[in-house]
Amino acid sequence: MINITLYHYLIVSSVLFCLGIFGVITRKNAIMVLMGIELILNAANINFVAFARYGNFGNSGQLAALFVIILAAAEAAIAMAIVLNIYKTFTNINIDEIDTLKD
Amino acid sequence: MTVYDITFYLFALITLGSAFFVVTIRNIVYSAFFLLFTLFGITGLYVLLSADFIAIVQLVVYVGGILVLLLFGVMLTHKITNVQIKSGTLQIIPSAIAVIVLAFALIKIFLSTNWKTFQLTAQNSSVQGLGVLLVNQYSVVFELLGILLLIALIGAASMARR
Amino acid sequence: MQNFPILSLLTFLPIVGMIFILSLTKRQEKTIKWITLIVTGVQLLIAIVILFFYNFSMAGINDPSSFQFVEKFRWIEITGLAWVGTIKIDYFLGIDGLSVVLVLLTTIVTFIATFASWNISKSIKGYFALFLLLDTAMLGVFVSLDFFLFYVFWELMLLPMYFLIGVWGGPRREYAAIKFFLYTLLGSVFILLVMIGLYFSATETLANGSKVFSFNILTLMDTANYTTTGILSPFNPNNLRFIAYIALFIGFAIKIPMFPFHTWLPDAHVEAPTAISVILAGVLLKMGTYGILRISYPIFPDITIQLLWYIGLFGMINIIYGALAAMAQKDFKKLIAYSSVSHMGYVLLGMASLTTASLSGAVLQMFNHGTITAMLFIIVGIIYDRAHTRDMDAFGGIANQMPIYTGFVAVAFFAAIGLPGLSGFISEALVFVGAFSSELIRTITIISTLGILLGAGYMLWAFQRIYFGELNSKWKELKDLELREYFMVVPLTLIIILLGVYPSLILQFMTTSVNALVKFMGDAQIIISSIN
Amino acid sequence: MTESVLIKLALLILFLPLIGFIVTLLFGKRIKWLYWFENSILILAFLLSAVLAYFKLTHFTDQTLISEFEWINLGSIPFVKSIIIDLGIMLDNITVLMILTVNIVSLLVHIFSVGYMKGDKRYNRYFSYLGIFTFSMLGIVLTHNLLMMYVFWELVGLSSYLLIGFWYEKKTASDAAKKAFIVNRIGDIGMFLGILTLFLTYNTFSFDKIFYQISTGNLPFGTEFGLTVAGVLLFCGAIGKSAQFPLHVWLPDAMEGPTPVSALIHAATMVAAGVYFMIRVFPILSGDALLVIATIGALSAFIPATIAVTQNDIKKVLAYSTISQLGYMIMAIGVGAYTFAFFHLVTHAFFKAGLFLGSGSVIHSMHHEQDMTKMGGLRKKMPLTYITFLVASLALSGIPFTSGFLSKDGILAGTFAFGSLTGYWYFAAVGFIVAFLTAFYMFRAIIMTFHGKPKNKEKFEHAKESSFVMAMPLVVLSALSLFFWYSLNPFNPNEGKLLSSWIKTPEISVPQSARYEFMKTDDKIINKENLEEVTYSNSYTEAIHHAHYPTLFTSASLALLGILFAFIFYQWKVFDPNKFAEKLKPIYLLSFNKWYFDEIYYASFVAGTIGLSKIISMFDNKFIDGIVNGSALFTKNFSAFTGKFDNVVVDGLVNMMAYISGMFGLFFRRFQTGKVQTYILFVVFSLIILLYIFR
Repeated sequence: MINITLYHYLIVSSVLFCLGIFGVITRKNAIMVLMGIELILNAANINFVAFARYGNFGNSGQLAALFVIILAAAEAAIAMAIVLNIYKTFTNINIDEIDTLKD
Repeated sequence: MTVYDITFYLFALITLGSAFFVVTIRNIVYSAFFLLFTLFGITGLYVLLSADFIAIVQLVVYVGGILVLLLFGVMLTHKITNVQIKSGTLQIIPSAIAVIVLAFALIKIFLSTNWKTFQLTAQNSSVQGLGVLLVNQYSVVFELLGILLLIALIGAASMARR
Repeated sequence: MQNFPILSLLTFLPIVGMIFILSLTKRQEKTIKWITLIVTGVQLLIAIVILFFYNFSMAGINDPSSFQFVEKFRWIEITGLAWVGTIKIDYFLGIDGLSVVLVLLTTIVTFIATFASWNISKSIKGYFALFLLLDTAMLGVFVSLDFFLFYVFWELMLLPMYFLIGVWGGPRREYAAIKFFLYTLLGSVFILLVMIGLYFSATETLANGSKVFSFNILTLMDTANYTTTGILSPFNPNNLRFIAYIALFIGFAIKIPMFPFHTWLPDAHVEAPTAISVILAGVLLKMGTYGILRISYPIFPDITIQLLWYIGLFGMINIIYGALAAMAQKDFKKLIAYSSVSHMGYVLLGMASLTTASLSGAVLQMFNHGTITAMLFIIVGIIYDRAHTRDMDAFGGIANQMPIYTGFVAVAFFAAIGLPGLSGFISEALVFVGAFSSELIRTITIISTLGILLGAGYMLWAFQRIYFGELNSKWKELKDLELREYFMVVPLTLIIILLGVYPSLILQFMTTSVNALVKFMGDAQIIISSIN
Repeated sequence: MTESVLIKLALLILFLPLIGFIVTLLFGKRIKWLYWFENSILILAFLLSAVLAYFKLTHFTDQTLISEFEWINLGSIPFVKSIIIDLGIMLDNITVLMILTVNIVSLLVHIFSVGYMKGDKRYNRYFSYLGIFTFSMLGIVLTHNLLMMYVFWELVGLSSYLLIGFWYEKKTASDAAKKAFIVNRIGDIGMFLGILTLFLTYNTFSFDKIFYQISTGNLPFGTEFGLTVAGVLLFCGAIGKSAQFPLHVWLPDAMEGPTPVSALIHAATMVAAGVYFMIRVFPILSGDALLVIATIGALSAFIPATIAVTQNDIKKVLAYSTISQLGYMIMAIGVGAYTFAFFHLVTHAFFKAGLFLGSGSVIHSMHHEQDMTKMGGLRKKMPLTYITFLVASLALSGIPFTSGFLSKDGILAGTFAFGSLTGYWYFAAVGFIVAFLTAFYMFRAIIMTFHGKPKNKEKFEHAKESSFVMAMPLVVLSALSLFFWYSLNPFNPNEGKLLSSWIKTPEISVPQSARYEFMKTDDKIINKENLEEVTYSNSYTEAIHHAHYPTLFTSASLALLGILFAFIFYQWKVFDPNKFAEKLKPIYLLSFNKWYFDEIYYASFVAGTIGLSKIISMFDNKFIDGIVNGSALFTKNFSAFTGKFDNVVVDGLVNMMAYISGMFGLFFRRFQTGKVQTYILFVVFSLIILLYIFR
């Protein structure tokens, strides 16, 4: 008898989500922020797949997860390009120091 | 406590534990490596959820693609000779409180919701099903995503080149 | 010919010209002027064509079938509105003996005003575009038989006039333009109120048998069309016809302008450029009296007859007051402006007696005043162009320097005085003949004859001050008339003399209509008084 | 010669001067000789009018020819009858004689002007004005209706305006022209109202139709008083045009015009128009109206005669004598001496034209000197002028063997008879006094001008007899001042064709009850031989018969007495006139200052009107415009207040809100770090709060 239910997955994903948010909020380094975002996305993906599995939705949930992964890839690529540009301009990628728009 | 259960807990622990280190360790390279573990753990969870294709994609794309990309980013933006590849943190305490409270709130919501679930049945590989869906029901989304990816790549390339 | 939409052609031809002008560039000044001239010239020709095909025996006034060149179709129709039901507004044009004269006057005056505009130098394109718009509005007022349409044209006239005075005027042009605009707008508000009141008081039966409210002036004239509850219906014992009549009358009186609403006139005239003064005095003032004859009188015959004495009284005040005020003026143009006030008094006096002779005289006086005053303003313009002053005391002896010009001035002045043989006399005489025969206003008429004397007084005094005496050496350089100015004064002089000798030329167009109006007023009054 | 030919001839005569006017006016500036065109037109008109008069008087003696056409038709008028205004002309004996008179005088004035106006810069213009003047006057003479009468009446006013103000560079001239026109207008208003009254009642302007209606008993406003009012109102026109008291003030001033113009205006045309008009409407004048007319006439005869006695300007003397003589005519109409009024009109036209032209000749040779005190002795230099002037003066004074004697005697006889019949003797008294005064002042003028020693040597030396064109009219006119043209018996005018068969008192239309007693028709005895008296009662015939010789004798002797006095005072200097004047200073001053009419009128009417106009203008500017501008100002101030309110209170609130927001902003600004991460933290907090709220 399998005791693992949907709730377990949901708890895992929500904890992962919160950790991702924590990373996004606390880190100075842009790449670290990106990593936090990846965590958030993955948390969401877990939910997708878990709901698909337990909710009898067929494969659509997995497909959504697949799309998220694709988007994450695109996002990562763009983000890295931006980070590189920022680095070229400011010689660092600490986002708390990059506040030219502030004033 | 079945094997399945144990496996789940194991993967969950790997995932959450390394994720915790990802967001707390100051050294970027280290956190990147911990991210690898996190992703790996998530892959395991996918497998447990009978999402074989997603698991493979997760491995290939995340671990093989995104993570490598991030590492390249780390390398390119921090001069190797400069050993200080560390990332500073800010507003740790309020963030921690907020996140913990949020986590509890979320968990509470999830748990208090009465999800309508079905009994798990054994499943075959989902690859075929996904393939059919991709070219039938979601073909437009698929195409669009393809175009999006292409644009993103070209854009990233052109941006990075400057 | 009766089926050809000649009135629409006449009315909207200037709009076509305006569009043409607007599509030109600013620098094509010659072309712009010529287009205006051609448009107004063609209008004059059309008006003459209308006169040729005009049937003298058809009366008009209240009978739709005897209007001529009628064009009528549905313009606005909104069905199924709550409470109101159907809103229906007709595009209804037509002329009878009252309007045909004024249409002719408008085309003549506009044509001549185009010549007077020839030396405008400031943003020519805008000027002539507005000029043509004004032309359309004026003609529209005279040919429309639907109150709503009438009102639209009436208001449309304000806009170009405001700009023409306010932009191309003299030193105090803003003041004058705003005064003119606000004054006339005030009048328009009154007219609008009454118009709406009338609309909700009378119905018209459509072809399908349903009854709808109507703006049709002819419908509004017929007592039978009024509902029992309308606020302006004679059937309603608590009707507001009296107040409405006064409001409407004030609305029109401002345009005449009637004492005490006349003070916009001297300012507007003094500041307006010559051509605009010509149009203002020549045509616009007539819109007030025309409105009274076309709308106030036949729609409210009962009230009109109650108030005839007061109309006559105000006519008298206008005559005497205007003449006295003119006598005190030093500014040549202001003098002419006040003389306009005085002369429009004759029209009011003529309308007050409700006899054929005086009504004919009143309508003829509108025409004659239009031509005579137009000429007077052209005269002022000519001397102002040369001397750049209008102070009469600064002149003197101009007769020697500009003899031909002075000859034309003499014709215009004596026509304004009412010298027999010139057109002004006939209309004044007819007005007096008719007004004197009305016992009600006989005393008023007798006092009004003083106007003849005062008119001679201020006109001759002005004539003496400007043209007689030793020539001031300042004016040694003044040149006599040039070709363009001949084009303005010669036609007007010919009209003035011709109508002075043979007034039937114009009178024949209106006699049938005027008689019909007199008869209608008498009949309608009996009908309405039988209701109450 | 048929009737229609006569009518056409009359129309031709009427329009010839108009053609002359138009052509000369339009082309006069370019073509210098055009005044000869105007003159030849007048010669033609004169010849034609002579032909017309001949045929009318011989072939159609008792007929009245009327030709009319429809001018204005106001269609079929509801409630009342139709209004159709006809224009037309009427030819009767009076008309053709008047046309002849007008044309003769006008022609002679034209010819005289050729010499007199030589060298004027507006030479041709002057002749064109004479043309329109003649045209207007002929129109008055020919018309058969009141409206046309009024039309030409006004045109005469216009042409007099043009001619009096011909030398408009002079302020006095243009003033005089204006004054003439406006004073005339005052009378015209009355006339116009009279015409309106008649039109209102009879719905026509034609004389014959109105007369017929009145004779059938249809009166204005239904009363005899209405008829009297209409008659007096019509007479107002004549008061203005014929310069009767109290509107006579324009005439002396009108002397500012060129002297030939004075001759034309004050002899045969303009001032004659008033008398002519009264002659025309004589049949409708009721007894009361006639009394008013006679009174005005008497006053107008007397007052100017007293003024003329003291004037030094030769033209002024003639001007006042003109008013005085016109007063005679009007008085004659008032007392019913219809035929003599017309007779005097004709004779006066000739001798007064002669006098004016004679004075013109003098003035011309004296280089435009008009003051008689600077003349004297001109008899030797200008014998022809002297003789003609003398003849005309004798005629004016009413000395036997002149035309003036015949006509004036008739008028005096009329007043005498009137006095004997009605008891109003003072008309006769005035007549005789004025006859004496006339003779006195005329000979005073002659003596001062032509007799004695020259006062101004230099001018005297340059004076010389006028040229032929100027002398010829003088001769003709003085010839026409002699008796034989009118009656072969120098003591009885009634023996001439003129009074015995051509001019007859018309039938009176006025109801019997409204007439003078003696005008009532009693058909018992009608003296068929003397057709003149056919319309009046027998008593009148007797009275005038009795009056004839006494008045004849009295008037002649009074005139001679006047001449004697003039010689005593001025020629022989038995008494010094200046001393005499000193003694009677108040009367002298009153007379010398023309009874202060101008001053009184100026102080009352002119200043009053101008003052009123100033007040009205002020009222207009300050009060009415004040209300308008005031309301505008009020609106403006109100809107300014509203604006202030808006600024201070409403905007203040808004600003306060803004300030508060600003404070908040300052406070919350701290949270705006610009860092995405902080924001996300906030989002998380908010999310938590939301979750808490919607739990």
